[in-house]
Amino acid sequence: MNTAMHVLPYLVAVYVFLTGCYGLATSRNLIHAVGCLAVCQSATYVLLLAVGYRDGATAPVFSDIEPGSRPVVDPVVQALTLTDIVVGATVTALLLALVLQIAKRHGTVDPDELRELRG
Amino acid sequence: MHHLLPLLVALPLLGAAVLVATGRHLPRIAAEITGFAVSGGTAALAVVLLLDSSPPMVEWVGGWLPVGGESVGILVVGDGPALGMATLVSLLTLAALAYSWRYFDQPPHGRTGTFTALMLVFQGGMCGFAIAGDLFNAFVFFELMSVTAYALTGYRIDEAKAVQGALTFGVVNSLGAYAMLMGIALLYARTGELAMTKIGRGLDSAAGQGGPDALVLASFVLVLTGLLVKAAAVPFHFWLPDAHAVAPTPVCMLLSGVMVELGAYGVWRVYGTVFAGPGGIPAADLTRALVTLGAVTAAVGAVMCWYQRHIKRLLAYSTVAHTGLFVIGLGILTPEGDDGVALYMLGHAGVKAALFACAGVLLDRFGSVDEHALHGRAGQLRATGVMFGIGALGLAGLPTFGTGLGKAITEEAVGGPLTVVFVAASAVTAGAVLRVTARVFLGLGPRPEDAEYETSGSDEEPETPGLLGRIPDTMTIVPAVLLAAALAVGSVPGFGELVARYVNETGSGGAHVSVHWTLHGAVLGVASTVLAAALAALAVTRPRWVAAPDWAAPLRRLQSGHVGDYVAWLLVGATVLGALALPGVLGG
Amino acid sequence: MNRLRLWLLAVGGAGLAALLVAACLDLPAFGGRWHPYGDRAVQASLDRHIANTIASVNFDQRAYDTLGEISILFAAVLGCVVLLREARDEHRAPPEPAEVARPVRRYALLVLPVALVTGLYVIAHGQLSPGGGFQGGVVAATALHLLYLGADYGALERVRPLGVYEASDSLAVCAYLVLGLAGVLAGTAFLANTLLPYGTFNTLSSGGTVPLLNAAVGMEVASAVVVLLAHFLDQAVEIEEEHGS
Amino acid sequence: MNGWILAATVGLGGGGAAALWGVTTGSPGRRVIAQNLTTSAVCPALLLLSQGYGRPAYVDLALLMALLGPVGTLVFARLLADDLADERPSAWGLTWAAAGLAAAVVIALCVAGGPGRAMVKLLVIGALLIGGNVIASRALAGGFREVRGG
Amino acid sequence: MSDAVITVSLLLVAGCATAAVVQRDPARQALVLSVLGAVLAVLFTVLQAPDAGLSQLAVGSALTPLLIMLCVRKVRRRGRTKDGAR
Repeated sequence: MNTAMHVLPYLVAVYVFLTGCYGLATSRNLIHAVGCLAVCQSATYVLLLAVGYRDGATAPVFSDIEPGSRPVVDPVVQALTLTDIVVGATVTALLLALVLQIAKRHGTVDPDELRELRG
Repeated sequence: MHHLLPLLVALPLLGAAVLVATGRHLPRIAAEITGFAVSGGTAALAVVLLLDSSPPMVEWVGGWLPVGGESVGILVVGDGPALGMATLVSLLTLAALAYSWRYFDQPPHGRTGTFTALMLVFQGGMCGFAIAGDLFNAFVFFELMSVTAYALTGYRIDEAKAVQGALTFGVVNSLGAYAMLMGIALLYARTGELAMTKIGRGLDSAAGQGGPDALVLASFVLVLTGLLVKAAAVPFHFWLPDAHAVAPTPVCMLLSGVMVELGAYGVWRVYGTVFAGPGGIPAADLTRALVTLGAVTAAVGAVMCWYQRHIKRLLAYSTVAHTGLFVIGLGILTPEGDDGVALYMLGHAGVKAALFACAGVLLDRFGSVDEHALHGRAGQLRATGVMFGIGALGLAGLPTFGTGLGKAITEEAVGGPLTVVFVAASAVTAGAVLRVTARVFLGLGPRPEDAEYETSGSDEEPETPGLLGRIPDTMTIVPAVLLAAALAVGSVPGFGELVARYVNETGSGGAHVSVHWTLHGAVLGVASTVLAAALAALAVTRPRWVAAPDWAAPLRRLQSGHVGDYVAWLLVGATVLGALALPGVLGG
Repeated sequence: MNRLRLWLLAVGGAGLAALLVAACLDLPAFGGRWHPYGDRAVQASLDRHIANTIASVNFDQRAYDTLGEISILFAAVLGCVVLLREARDEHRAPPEPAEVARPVRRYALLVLPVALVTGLYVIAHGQLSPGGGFQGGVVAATALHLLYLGADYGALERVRPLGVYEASDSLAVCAYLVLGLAGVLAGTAFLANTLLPYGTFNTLSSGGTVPLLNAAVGMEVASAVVVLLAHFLDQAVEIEEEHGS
Repeated sequence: MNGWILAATVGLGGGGAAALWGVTTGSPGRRVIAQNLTTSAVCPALLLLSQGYGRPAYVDLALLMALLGPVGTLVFARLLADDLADERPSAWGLTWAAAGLAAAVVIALCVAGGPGRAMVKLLVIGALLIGGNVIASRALAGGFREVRGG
Repeated sequence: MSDAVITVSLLLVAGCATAAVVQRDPARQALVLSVLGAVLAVLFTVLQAPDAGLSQLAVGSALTPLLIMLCVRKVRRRGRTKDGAR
């Protein structure tokens, strides 16, 4: 295990988060923006699971292995990630519903063309 | 007693689930009574728990009591500030439900209880966030209240502005929440714990003699970004006017009255339990960061508030200005500051909710919330006009309003040149509201000219099935009660002391400070009121003297309604926050 | 593209990137052995005879988080129902039946029951092997939509009484809450898993209330996803705006 | 550590990179085909990983992938039917190569595992994967006529 | 050895995330997102989190693309009827 591997997963999470933010800020289509938000969120999954990983360990699921026979990774971050995935899916759905209504009421999904709510 | 703490969340959720399950067969009145009963029951429970919260309660949900100091469960805290916020949330929800009693637009066909159910879930989410003692749990309830708030903001799908505001709200707040979650993951990596107190201790022991490092700083910045987005501190604030101006009135009462304040409360709670130790962020750095952001927020909020013509948007900016003041008060980290902000929040919740309620009356009576279009048209709404004026005086901090008491104490705690910020921000926001009162209800002055880059409040759909001919009693009584409550917070003898005792018991390690009106505070409160009245008079009689100067135009252009801009500002805000807190990390 | 926004993005992105990269360098090395909470959670799970520690964390140790999670789903579904309702200026137009190639139709109809059974299997084995209410619920709900893919929207609508799914969505949330409140009534704590015997390790009935909470979540998620997709499908397929509005 | 994981790594690296390349470039038809082939690359890798880690429980992931992957492709085939109508994308060579890969992996794992319940599950996954892959390709090459309403 | 497979999955995730942001057309982005979902599921598996992997598969491979594509379809159909009416 070399030093690069010690930080690579964290750096990937940071990179994914910032990339998502970039896409969100420069998006020309609100559906695309919601997709970018989903990308941002996948950074949180990667970070959480990377934090809980343990070298040479396996999942803390004892249906097919004997408890204590092998080292296991951190189950808590997995539960958190699971919750996070649900949250992400629901937020995506809700925001897409709002985008649909914007398409109807404004006749466009380009944020540059939305001319309300200024000043 | 402490076993009942999670019921503050469970009861509203259960009520909502029952309402949705039976929604198809329930007449509207039954659904509203159910919502009322559930919300009221939760409020009663919150009050009972609050009265019992000395010494502070803790509850391990699921009965996972710590063994040898370690637990695997979730901690819920039942101290004064947490239960006080839960009580405020519940009472305000009750008020909002009473306000929307029978008046609100027909619910979707066959889904009678949907609006009430969403309000109940919102209440449950906010209560859950208030009493959370576990950082991830706080994130979950943060998301619950956010998701409900997005849906409620976009409730009127026929309104172009409403759906746009709701989407902006949703994107910016979700991004903030994800930033917060990244911060939580960093903290978990460092300390291996999720309960806030344990994380705090873990940071201290990990730091040893060394003090904080970049990881602590980054997690601090990320977690605070999430909370400050909710609290709408500049430059995270852009979503707030867009969302609060377009949400249905009862929802606005909750959003401006208590949800934004919950963000500031979260900052206080997280800093106090997680980052206050020697391994966290030094107090001087937090003070620098929060006071700077708070002062800028108050200034920007006040200036933007003054130049609005959309009345609900004007009120939303005044919320921005006032949260800036809260953030300053919390940032100085003294028991007096905490007490003052607690009282200020209580008074502000009453006043702001009442003002939004009055704006809702205008919307439903005239189908417009535009100051220019309504000029002189609302003369016959005498009661609403009087309440609008009284609310303005409350915003200015006139003795003996709760806002006045809270502001006086906070000003005294902050001291120095920042007093000017307090007086000016409250005077300008109150002046703007008084100006609206004078123009809309009294018809004073000439009709103002339209500016180029602004949001008009004309052509809005009323929230009732049609324009109201006469105003229902509930829509008058609710703001009156709210204003009376705001007045009571500052004038009932001993109430301030009581609040201070609850706050200090948790916040400052039992150091009790005395809280009461002082001559100095009262004079400053009267001064802001006079200043507000003068500004309003000037605006009405000599509109050109106080018209938007050239330097305000770029500030208004920043509020572009473009979600990409807001995201970029969010990143800048996180960077600024990091830069402001950096010296302590470098020095340590 | 707005120049100011790009500048802001560059400044904010660079600042945040620098901060986060510095933080990453301070993080414990990837794959470290030190996970105090995780080790305690594994032990607690084994003490309660739950083979899948993640299920134990989700439905027992941190069941309160899961309550928040299903409430978020519940609220989001409620929100979508409200946001995607038929507006005043819209009407429904029945969709034309779709023309689907026969092999595709056969495949969809064949896989539908398999996917449904898989979903139920994933839910039922939640506390034993990887899976659980959420994962299985989504699979079961997705399976139902093979009818839309393999046949047409009309076929899906016939097997999808939306009211039933909406009711079961909220009833599942009720069930979760009532199971939690039972702990308070029994004098222990909200969502306490002390009411039922823990059973034999690695069997379907092990873990006290965990299988019940798991089932409630499965039911909630499956119904919620069906309702959610129903409203999106209605919008995409059926609801049309009045012309000239 | 062991050959199974090595095989999975190679499969993932090659298949994943190819799929990513295909899905980001070229015509819509090519992109959908690449999306379909992701299933064929990822699902065998998941099976190999399960064997490599010595965890039969991980096979459920491959099962779900074999079930839902083609469903996802059908979604695109259906909702992009208008875009794909002119193109009628098809890559039968690739499809059958992917099917062959899946079959090879399943057979190898069956041989390694020996008969039993696990073998039945593997065979079901193999059947679902290959069937789904072929049907999804069929659907892309004109399985859905353009429909105005539905 | 497990490092190699983790590295490959991480790089694939980073690549897919970049692609998902760079694809400006929502329908094309939905395709990339579904690939991202599958790759994330693999990453979760090699990080020994099969539960999270299962839910990512369930959500990412069919549900999210379906939601996005339905949204795209509605927006396009709207655009078409509006254009037709003009």
